[in-house]
Amino acid sequence: MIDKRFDSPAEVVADICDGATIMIGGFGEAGSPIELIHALIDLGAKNLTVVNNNTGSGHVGLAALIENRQVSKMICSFPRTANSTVFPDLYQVGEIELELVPQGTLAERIRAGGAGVPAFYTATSVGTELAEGKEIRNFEGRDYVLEYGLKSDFALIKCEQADRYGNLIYNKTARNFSPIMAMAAETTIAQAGACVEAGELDPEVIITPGLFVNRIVTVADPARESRLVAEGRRYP
Amino acid sequence: MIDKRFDSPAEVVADICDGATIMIGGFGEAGSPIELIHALIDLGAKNLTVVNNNTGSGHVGLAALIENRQVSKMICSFPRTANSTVFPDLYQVGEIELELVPQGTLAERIRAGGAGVPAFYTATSVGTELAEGKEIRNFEGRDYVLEYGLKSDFALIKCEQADRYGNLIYNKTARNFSPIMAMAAETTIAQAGACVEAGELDPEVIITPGLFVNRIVTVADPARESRLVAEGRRYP
Amino acid sequence: MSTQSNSLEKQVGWNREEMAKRAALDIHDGAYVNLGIGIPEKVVQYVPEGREVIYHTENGLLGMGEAPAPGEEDSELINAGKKMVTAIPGAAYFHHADSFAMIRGGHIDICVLGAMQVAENGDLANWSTGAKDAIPAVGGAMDLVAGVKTIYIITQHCTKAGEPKLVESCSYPLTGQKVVKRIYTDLAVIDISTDGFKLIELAPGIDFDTVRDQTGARLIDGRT
Amino acid sequence: MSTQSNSLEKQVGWNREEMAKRAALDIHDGAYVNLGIGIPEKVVQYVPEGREVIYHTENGLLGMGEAPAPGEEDSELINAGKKMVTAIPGAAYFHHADSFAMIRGGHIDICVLGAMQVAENGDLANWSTGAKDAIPAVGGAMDLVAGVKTIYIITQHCTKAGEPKLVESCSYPLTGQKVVKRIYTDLAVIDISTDGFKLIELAPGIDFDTVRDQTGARLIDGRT
Repeated sequence: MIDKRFDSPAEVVADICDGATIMIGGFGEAGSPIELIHALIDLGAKNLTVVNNNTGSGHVGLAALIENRQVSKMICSFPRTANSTVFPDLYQVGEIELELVPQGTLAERIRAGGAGVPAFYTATSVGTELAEGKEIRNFEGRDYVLEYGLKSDFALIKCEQADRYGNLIYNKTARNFSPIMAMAAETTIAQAGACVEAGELDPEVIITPGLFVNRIVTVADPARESRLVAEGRRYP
Repeated sequence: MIDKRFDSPAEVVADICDGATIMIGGFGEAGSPIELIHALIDLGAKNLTVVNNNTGSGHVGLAALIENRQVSKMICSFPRTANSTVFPDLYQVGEIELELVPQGTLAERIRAGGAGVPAFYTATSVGTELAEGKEIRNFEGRDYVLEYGLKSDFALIKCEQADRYGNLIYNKTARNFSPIMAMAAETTIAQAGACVEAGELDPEVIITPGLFVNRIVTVADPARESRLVAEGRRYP
Repeated sequence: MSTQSNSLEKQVGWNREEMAKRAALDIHDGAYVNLGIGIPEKVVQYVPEGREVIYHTENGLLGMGEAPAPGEEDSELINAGKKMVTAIPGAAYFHHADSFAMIRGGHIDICVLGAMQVAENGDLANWSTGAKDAIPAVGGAMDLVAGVKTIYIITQHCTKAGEPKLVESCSYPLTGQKVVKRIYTDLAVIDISTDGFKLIELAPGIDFDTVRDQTGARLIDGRT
Repeated sequence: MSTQSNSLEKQVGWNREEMAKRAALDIHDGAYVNLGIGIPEKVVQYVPEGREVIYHTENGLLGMGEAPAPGEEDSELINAGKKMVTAIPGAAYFHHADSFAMIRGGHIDICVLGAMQVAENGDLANWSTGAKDAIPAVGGAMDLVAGVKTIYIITQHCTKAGEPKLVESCSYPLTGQKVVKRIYTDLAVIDISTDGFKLIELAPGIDFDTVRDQTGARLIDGRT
């Protein structure tokens, strides 16, 4: 029987090694798998490359993972947001690397990684410094830049509901990067607000089919990053 | 007010001109917009390039459009199926052109066309005659072939329900190519089993958001191609 | 020069609300629109009655509605600026690749953005000052300008230091090349034409020479 | 030589059902599997009890179930062979690009296909005879062999005319290069190894020399 459910965040992240590339879902706090990130902090894996749209805020979640010096490189589109000081401080002293990618190119690169496309052309960033050193090619009179598919060892994502097969549905704009990260990762780990029986999710509305998901852990009442930040909380 | 609903199949296809490229949804009969195709036969536009996985069966729907000599070129992955004689007969006497594309490459090319990707690399067809004359490039030790995004002037698709904004949901495996064709066409025309009020479709389960759809016509009780074929029916 | 309207004086120029209001006149009925953070967000308040406009936010929502009523906020329903929003009846959610397929595939009609500089050929700089010690952050700006059919800019005509923001060529790092169609400033509405900046309309109390003097490149008078 | 089992004679070789049954032994618990049209479709009937396998059909369904009961057929719920099927509890529907992202992105574990020819380096020909007057049709075959992690082939060892289908190099147009891992024929189970065809298992009543004589390339005895 296929059953991808595990009991604790600690179990599902236990094999994340030093040097791994990890995609982390979420756009700001919406969709951020904060309990999985905290389990990764507890685990202590270092020298990680992390793919996320941002770099977290305050001193919890992704920001705390960075503050704990576990991340050597961020691949993201917008590394500074409100209440975001951890990454900027480390970046300015040269202690963390940044690969800045336009948000749509980041999304498309992740999808390409998951879909078996090693590289594709896009008009985004042509003529800007983010295209410097990249291959430019003209199709039908317009210039495009070559961008590469992006894969990872792990994806940590958050969803609304899951079943034992790993079928997932999301909540509103908390969906964001998670479905494509689930496609692009060798091992996809989801924290779910609830686990339901196989067949309870309408097959027409499943956003992430189970073959993209390897492990599920139920976190029925996830912490809200913005509340923790407002309260000045730190992790650990 | 945005209202993309029209009263008849004849109205929604009225501006399809000779020489147009038309994507037609469906995989065999599942998802085939047969009433829209028949309206296109009534209209009589000629010299069309049609993108579809197959070439229709019997003497109705897509097969009838071909038999009526309105199609000069088919772009498809599998042009011969059970009860399919119209295309094979014309092809063998050199009266219709064929661009044969692997099914996944076809799907990815259509999605790319809709997503602003002019070209991408894929491992599919490398080393085969379908890659002859195409650019081959090695990424990380593996060869890939360059394939181009595919766009069209029109898409004719079938869906289960629509609202006035053009939001669409589909039925089971009748979904197939329609969501990506809706993205890739300049003008997307959908026949819907039913039109519902805006807001009746759950925003979490809409498969094709309305901005990809231009015109909707309700066909509450669409003909079933296989039945028409079994009955030996012809259109017109 | 004050560009604020004042009930005791004759109005000179447009304020932020008025710039947004003027831009809103150019949002057509049925348009799919993406609004940048800042003044562009205000456009939604001024779209003329009788026009139905659908707002896209790149983090995965088509049919963005107003700010939520107190007590109705949902931290998982936010916009690209990470503010909590609502969804209209007829909205749809989707993932990031699909959302940017809408942008990059040319399916959004209009995007209204802010600017640091606009060049007379339509080049836009609005993501980075290029300062060595700055943390670079681009977000979706380069995708929007490369993919959306029509790019409108709302910006003060000059910087706080009085430097022109409409220039011959951008000194700041570019967001995109030849992408801007029209600029709404506190002084005027200016199109990017094949001949460069072309004045279309003056704000109240502003004359052509004033705009020309504050523009860092040639300005054509395109008023008909 | 008859390869049909017969209750009156000693069994010689495997019939179609037995070939499918033997292949099914190699479908592991929890596998995501795509089955080609023809004999491969029969594999589903023979997966050993206790293994849960999820079937993918490239026209947009993960979790394909059995044929529908009479009266339960739905012409909009079909498989890649356009036969009506059912969906298991826990199934999911998706569009064609997502479906082929599963295939091309390496997310399907096993694909079982038929063959015209398999070369000793794993090249597969199964889509075209290359005949000038044939209507070429490829479907998803090239995507499957390029993308699925493990490709198994079920085929008669020789053509009806007695020609070997396991050859030094394919004379028919290729479906993919170096893609086949294992072949189940009426005579034997044969792996593609770095040294070419390697016999793993013989069908009942078949000896090594018989298989070697009917194989169009060098055959290594890999039985342990």
